[in-house]
Amino acid sequence: SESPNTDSVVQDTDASDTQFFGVAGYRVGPYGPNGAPVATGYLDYLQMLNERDGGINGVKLTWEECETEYNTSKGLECYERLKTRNPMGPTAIHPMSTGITYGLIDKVPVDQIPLITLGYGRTDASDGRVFPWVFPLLSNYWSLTSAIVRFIGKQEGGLDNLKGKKIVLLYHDSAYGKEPHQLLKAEAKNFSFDLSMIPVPHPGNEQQSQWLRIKKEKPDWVIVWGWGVSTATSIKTAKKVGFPREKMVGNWWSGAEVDTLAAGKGASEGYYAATLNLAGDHYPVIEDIKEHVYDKGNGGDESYIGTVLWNRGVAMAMLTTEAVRNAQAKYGNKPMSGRQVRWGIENLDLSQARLDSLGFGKMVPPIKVSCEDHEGSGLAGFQQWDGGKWVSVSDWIQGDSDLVRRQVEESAAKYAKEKNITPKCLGE
Amino acid sequence: MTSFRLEKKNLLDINNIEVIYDHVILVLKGISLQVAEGDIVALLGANGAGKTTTLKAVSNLLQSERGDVTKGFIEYRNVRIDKLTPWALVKKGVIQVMEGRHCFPHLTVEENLLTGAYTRSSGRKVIRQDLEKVYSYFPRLKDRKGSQAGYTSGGEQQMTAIGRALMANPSMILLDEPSMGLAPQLVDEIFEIVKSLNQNEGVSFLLAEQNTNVALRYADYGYILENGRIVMDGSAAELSDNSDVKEFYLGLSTAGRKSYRDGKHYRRRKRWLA
Amino acid sequence: MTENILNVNKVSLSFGGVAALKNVSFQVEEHKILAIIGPNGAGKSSLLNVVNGVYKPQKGQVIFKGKTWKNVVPYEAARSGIARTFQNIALFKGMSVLDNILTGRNLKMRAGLLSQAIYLGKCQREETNHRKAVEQIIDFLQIQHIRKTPVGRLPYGLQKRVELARALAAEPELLLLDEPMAGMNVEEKEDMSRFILDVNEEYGTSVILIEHDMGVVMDISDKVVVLDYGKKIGEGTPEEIRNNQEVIDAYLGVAR
Amino acid sequence: MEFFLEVLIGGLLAGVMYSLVALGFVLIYKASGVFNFAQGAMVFFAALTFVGAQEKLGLSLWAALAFSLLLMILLGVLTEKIVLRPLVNQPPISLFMVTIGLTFFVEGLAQLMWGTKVYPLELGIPDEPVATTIESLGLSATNLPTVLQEINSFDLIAAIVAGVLVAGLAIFFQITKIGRALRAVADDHQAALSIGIPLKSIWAIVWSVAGFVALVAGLMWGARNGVQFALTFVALKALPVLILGGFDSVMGAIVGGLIIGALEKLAEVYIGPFFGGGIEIWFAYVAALLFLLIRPEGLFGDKQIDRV
Amino acid sequence: MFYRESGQLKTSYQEDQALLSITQDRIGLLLILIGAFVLIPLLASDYWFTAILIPFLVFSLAALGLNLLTGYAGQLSLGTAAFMAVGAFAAYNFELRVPGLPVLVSFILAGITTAIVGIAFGIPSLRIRGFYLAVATLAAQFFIPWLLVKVGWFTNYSSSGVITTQPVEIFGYVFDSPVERYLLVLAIVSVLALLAKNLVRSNIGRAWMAVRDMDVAAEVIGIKIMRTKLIAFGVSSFYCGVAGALYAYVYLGSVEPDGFNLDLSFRILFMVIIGGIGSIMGSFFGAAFITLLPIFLDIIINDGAALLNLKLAAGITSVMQLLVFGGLIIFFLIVEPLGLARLWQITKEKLRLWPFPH
Ligand SMILES: Nc1ncnc2c1ncn2[C@@H]1O[C@H](COP(=O)(O)OP(=O)(O)OP(=O)(O)O)[C@@H](O)[C@H]1O
Ligand SMILES: Nc1ncnc2c1ncn2[C@@H]1O[C@H](COP(=O)(O)OP(=O)(O)OP(=O)(O)O)[C@@H](O)[C@H]1O
Ligand SMILES: [Mg+2]
Ligand SMILES: [Mg+2]
Repeated sequence: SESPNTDSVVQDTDASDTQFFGVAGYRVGPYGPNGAPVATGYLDYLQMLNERDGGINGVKLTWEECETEYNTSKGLECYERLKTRNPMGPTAIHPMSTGITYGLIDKVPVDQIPLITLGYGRTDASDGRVFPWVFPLLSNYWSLTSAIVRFIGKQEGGLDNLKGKKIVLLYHDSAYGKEPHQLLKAEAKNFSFDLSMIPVPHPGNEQQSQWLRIKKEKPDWVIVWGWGVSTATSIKTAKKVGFPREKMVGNWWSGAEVDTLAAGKGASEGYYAATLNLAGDHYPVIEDIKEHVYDKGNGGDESYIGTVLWNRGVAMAMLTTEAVRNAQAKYGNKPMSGRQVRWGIENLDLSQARLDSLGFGKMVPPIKVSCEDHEGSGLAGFQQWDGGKWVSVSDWIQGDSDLVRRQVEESAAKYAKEKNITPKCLGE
Repeated sequence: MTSFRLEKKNLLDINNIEVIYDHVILVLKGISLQVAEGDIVALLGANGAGKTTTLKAVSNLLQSERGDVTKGFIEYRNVRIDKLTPWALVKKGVIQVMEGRHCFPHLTVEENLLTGAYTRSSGRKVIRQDLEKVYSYFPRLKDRKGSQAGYTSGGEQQMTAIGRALMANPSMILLDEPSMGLAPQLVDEIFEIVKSLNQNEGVSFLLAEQNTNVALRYADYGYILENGRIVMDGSAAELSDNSDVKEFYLGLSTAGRKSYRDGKHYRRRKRWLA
Repeated sequence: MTENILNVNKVSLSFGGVAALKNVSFQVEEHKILAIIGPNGAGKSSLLNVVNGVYKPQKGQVIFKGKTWKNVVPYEAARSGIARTFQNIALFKGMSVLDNILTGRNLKMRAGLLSQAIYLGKCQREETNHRKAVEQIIDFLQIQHIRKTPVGRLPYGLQKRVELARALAAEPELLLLDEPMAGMNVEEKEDMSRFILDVNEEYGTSVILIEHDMGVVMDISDKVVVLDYGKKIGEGTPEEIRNNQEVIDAYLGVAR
Repeated sequence: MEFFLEVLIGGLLAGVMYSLVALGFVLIYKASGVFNFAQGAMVFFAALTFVGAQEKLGLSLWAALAFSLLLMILLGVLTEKIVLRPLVNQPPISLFMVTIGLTFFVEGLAQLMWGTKVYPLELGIPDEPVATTIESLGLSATNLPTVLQEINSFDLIAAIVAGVLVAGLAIFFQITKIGRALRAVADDHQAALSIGIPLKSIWAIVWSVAGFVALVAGLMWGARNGVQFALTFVALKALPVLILGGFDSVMGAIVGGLIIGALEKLAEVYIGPFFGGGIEIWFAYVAALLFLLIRPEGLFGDKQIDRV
Repeated sequence: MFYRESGQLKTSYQEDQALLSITQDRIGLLLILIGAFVLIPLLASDYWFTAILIPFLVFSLAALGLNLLTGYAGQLSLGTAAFMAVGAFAAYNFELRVPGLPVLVSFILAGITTAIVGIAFGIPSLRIRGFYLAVATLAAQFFIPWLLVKVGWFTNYSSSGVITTQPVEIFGYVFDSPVERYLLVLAIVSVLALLAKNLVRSNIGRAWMAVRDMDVAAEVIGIKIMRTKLIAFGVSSFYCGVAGALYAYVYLGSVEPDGFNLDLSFRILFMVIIGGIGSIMGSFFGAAFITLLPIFLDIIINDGAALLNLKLAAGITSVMQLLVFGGLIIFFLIVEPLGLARLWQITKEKLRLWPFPH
């Protein structure tokens, strides 16, 4: 059951010598079930750092959460509000929505606030020379797409076996759903598989005709590119028309407990999904969070712990705080400005050893960010639903990074031209 | 000039009420009137004098027009009724026939009539009989009983509205302009019906009527309203004899009835109130 | 001999099974007042609706100013000079009295959309001129004091008067009045009669009047047409009608 | 051909699910002439209460059912008392607006009471082809045509529930005098008051019944997609059904649902590919709109009367 | 006592027909304009401009557009957001395809494009009425964004479907800072509001209201129903289109078709109804209520909790916001079903009588 959480309350330390985090999340509305665990995990980790370590190198962490309802204009208001909340402003912002990301891209360079978009947002922002302030950390949609193809190849016993296979992309009919199209078409050409793309109209709570079509086409694999209720409906309807769940792969926004549980008992077993981070609560860092936060009665909803999305929130927080720590190493142990944190992110290098010492183990892949590469890893994990939890079923998979990179640079160059930006590394 | 009819019991007693619409428009400025058991009382007055408002204050339909009784009280059989809901009033036997017909356009004429019996618990048979009675009052309705009321003629709608109220088997009817839009023959018939209900079934009436002529012919007592105040009252006979009433409400000058052609353009009218 | 402004020629109209009009013919002479009387549901309002194109008769023609109506719609009727009032008041409830009457002049307004949006110059002059015309009508009908009141708040009788004003604002050649005096007392009926007569006398407007008050009908009309069950059962001067036995039976009851 | 039939039947059955939601709209419209925007929120509220009561209060299925029904009735009664009563005789648009306020309120209340998580909803209805269900009962389904064998048991039961509901409501309105009174109220609040129709209790009853219908719809839809905020969106599926069938017709809700469901699925499968798919989102609306051009009051709706 | 029109005699009809015939109203408006154009730019912070004032003005304009259609011409529409999308994407394409086109011209062209689309979608209104029409307009709401997503040309083949707007530039001057942008929107909205006010007080406005109140009667007195309704759709869509362009260019900077969803349409409809249906000023009231209230609620609930040292469970604040917001809508409608504008009018009427109660 829910215990009180201090999430929404501004910490009452003197604002000027703290590191302030603005959290634009969403806990209500159609996507609330997806947003709540992420925001909770994010805040739990920050709180844990304060309790366990007294912040980062002695600098206390403060934060404020602002509800966006996954709505772009609300998100912008949140951003503007969070900006005013601390002399230094929020030192990095996770907008948690692609729409809001796009709205902020032109603003953050002016405000000097780094924008971190973990596995969503604008894919070509992976080119840090054009988008110095934007960080699609870990991986982006195109890397994801390519990794999914590789994962399917692996299941089929090798990429060569993809030849002649039939793959359906079942996508949420929106800008988000269109992201993988280009890359998937390229991959289809590379591996000569048969690709068809079937849109699911928003909100996706009725997919009978899509699945009858799939049933008729008898594909070997279905890639599910859903969001919110549409994922659960896909799984449920697949079951209804008798399509095997073991032949479905969701992307990382279509593979959380909220999706598989909502589909009902016995519907989701065998369903695969990509992920940015692994599920499970057996990581030392989670032990710390339990000890320093939940045991003191300060955490969020306990049932979130160890779920895919909560872990993602924790990972997001860790990447952000590590960037701050990284910046402090350069600029000194005091609150960092947005510009300094940006440098910290751009030079972030978390090896497996470092991850282990942070208590994350294999929860997230190692990451090394650079000016050219704001992604830093491009890896995707894959999990399968066993009826009660998500189980990791493969190592981190790297997509065709050359192909992805080519397309990223092409697209970023086009943007740079449109916007009259001369691509260059910002440095400090 | 209060009532001299002490011998009769007051059925309805309106005591010094004030009505305000929309919080700002003061319409009734202190009205008191009584309807004795078994009486027909006429409420006369020019357009906008406040007749309809008075009736609605009694039937409690004001609330739904954002009107409020801010002062005074209303009693029916010596019980306060100003806080009752309209349907509680109907159950008590007080029903209003609204001005401007207000039939239910999508219901057929017969369905309209039947809704009138909503509050009654009598069996189908009794209701059927009453329905037939209404049809016998208004044969025209029987011809049209299957058509949607919205498509019937103005007079037919008026008959439907009156018939609908009769179906509730009331003991007191608030009749707002019953003669409006009815052919002369029918006006007489309606008032005959009023009279017969009054005499045979003891139904009391408070009626707002512009056709002063007929109204005073059938009423026992009358009040004249002007600008939200009562300016004169008296028995019907008294009023008919009053020279002002004669001139302004009955259209009779000393020289007898005058032609509508002879109306003067900018003539001064007598008003009781400045 | 005066011209006929309106010729209604063997018009029949029925709704499903109900025959509202059966082979009705009559004429309205120019500058005259014609009254239509008849029991409730006789087809009087339907007849007006046929005249100004709201209903299309199944048979017969309507000839207005020498031209035969073909598939006429109310808009065209209005344009060629017919204005009317309605039995169940059809004012624009959300608008003030003044605006209601001004809509009556819609046909005479010329300013384009853009000019209206900018309002200065032509449009403003036009608005002012029409306002003057409307004010005359307001004066004439003595409704100055309610000029700016929303019509929904007016008592019934005054609403009828405003409706007349709106019809007059169009400066019609033929005015159709459907029970304009219902719900008025004698005094108000006198006023209304006066207005109708004045319009008729001063502007030469022809009038068709539906009215149940025989006093009014007999006093102010030049000719009376009597309908019963959709059929014309009598026509003539008020005097003739008063003494027509069939009319007495069907409508008047005891001769009064 | 078989595929066509499968799509058609699938569409018809999906349509029934739309009808379930549309029915709630119809009820309120019939009783007040108002388009109840909050119907979707009520579906959500009902379903969430049902699962919430099981999860958080530990009630059994039947107890949870009774509990949520009770709560829906309470909601209906309170809505009448607090929201509708002061707004008698107001223009439909104001009433429409107030149902929007109600939407926010009910959505907020539901989430305040039960949190914002996604819950699965189990009714114990088998979600499998009819043939399988029949066989699991120890019977043989072999002499059924294949198309029928393939029909989903859950959908079939949903259809039966909808059918029973429609029949029940139709009879209720037919034999009780409430039906006539409802139409009267929708036509003219004030006149209805004047002849003693008790708006208070009528509205309370109708809103409670609408709450019950919302509960049924919520259970069915919740069992399909899980109980989550997105349940409020099912209203969008019901709207084309509503205008096609006619706002004020119980029959219209079911017939409209069948037509819309079938059309929508057939269009998506057979026409969709030419447009790159996804036409379902607007197809139902456009189809309903085109139909309205011919019959502006929908299939069974009451015609608007304008007479001068 | 202070709000009195007595003693203010008008000597010509022109004066009586003036926009604000009461001196106090004129002074009031002047003060508001001075405040908006001079004081606010001096006082407000960037947060106020970007997060509150600009969206408020943009939504006011959209609400105004919808109010012309729904409030004045009586045609209930749920497709406002779709029309805004047309405006946004039209402006984007005009700017993209006609290099050097002043952005104001693009806005106007976007408005005109939207007007044409609006007229096309208005055609069914000739047959369909009331809530049937409202639901039917959803066809536009779903069809237009679908089309924008489907046809790559509209988004210049952006892989995500998101467009980023070009700089807001007029004759070489770039409106960059929040204050500049605010002033630009304010100017556009003021001018368009004035034009709208003029429209509704002249012939076309009366024709709209006539059609709204009783279309049969309107036709009988010589108003062309079809023309009137279609003009209403056209003008209303023009406003929504310009609002959409401003939404994209001045407020968000980048938009995607899905951003113009049903939610947005409803939000604008709420503004119209809460503010006051059939009132120009009401559109502003409504926009203020619907955009500002949630923000204030959020801040109040958050800070209030902090002040009282309450520990609110996560997500509770958001839920409370919904509850209070819905509750307030209900409350205001019960107090005054005709919206805030009417409430304001009644207050004025009371002031006029003050200190007497009636
Ligand atoms: N809903 C309302 N809101 C505001 N004012 C109203 C309302 N209804 C009536 N009034 C005002 O109240 C006054 C009295 O109206 P009422 O309808 O009672 O008069 P009446 O005597 O019945 O007139 P009539 O003979 O024309 O029917 C009128 O001046 C009218 O303008
Ligand atoms: N649109 C319509 N649809 C069906 N029936 C109609 C329609 N219009 C009129 N009628 C019927 O035609 C007959 C004549 O109606 P009409 O309104 O012309 O009567 P009227 O002479 O004006 O009567 P009243 O004096 O009562 O107003 C009535 O029986 C009416 O029900
Ligand atoms: Mg009256
Ligand atoms: Mg008539």
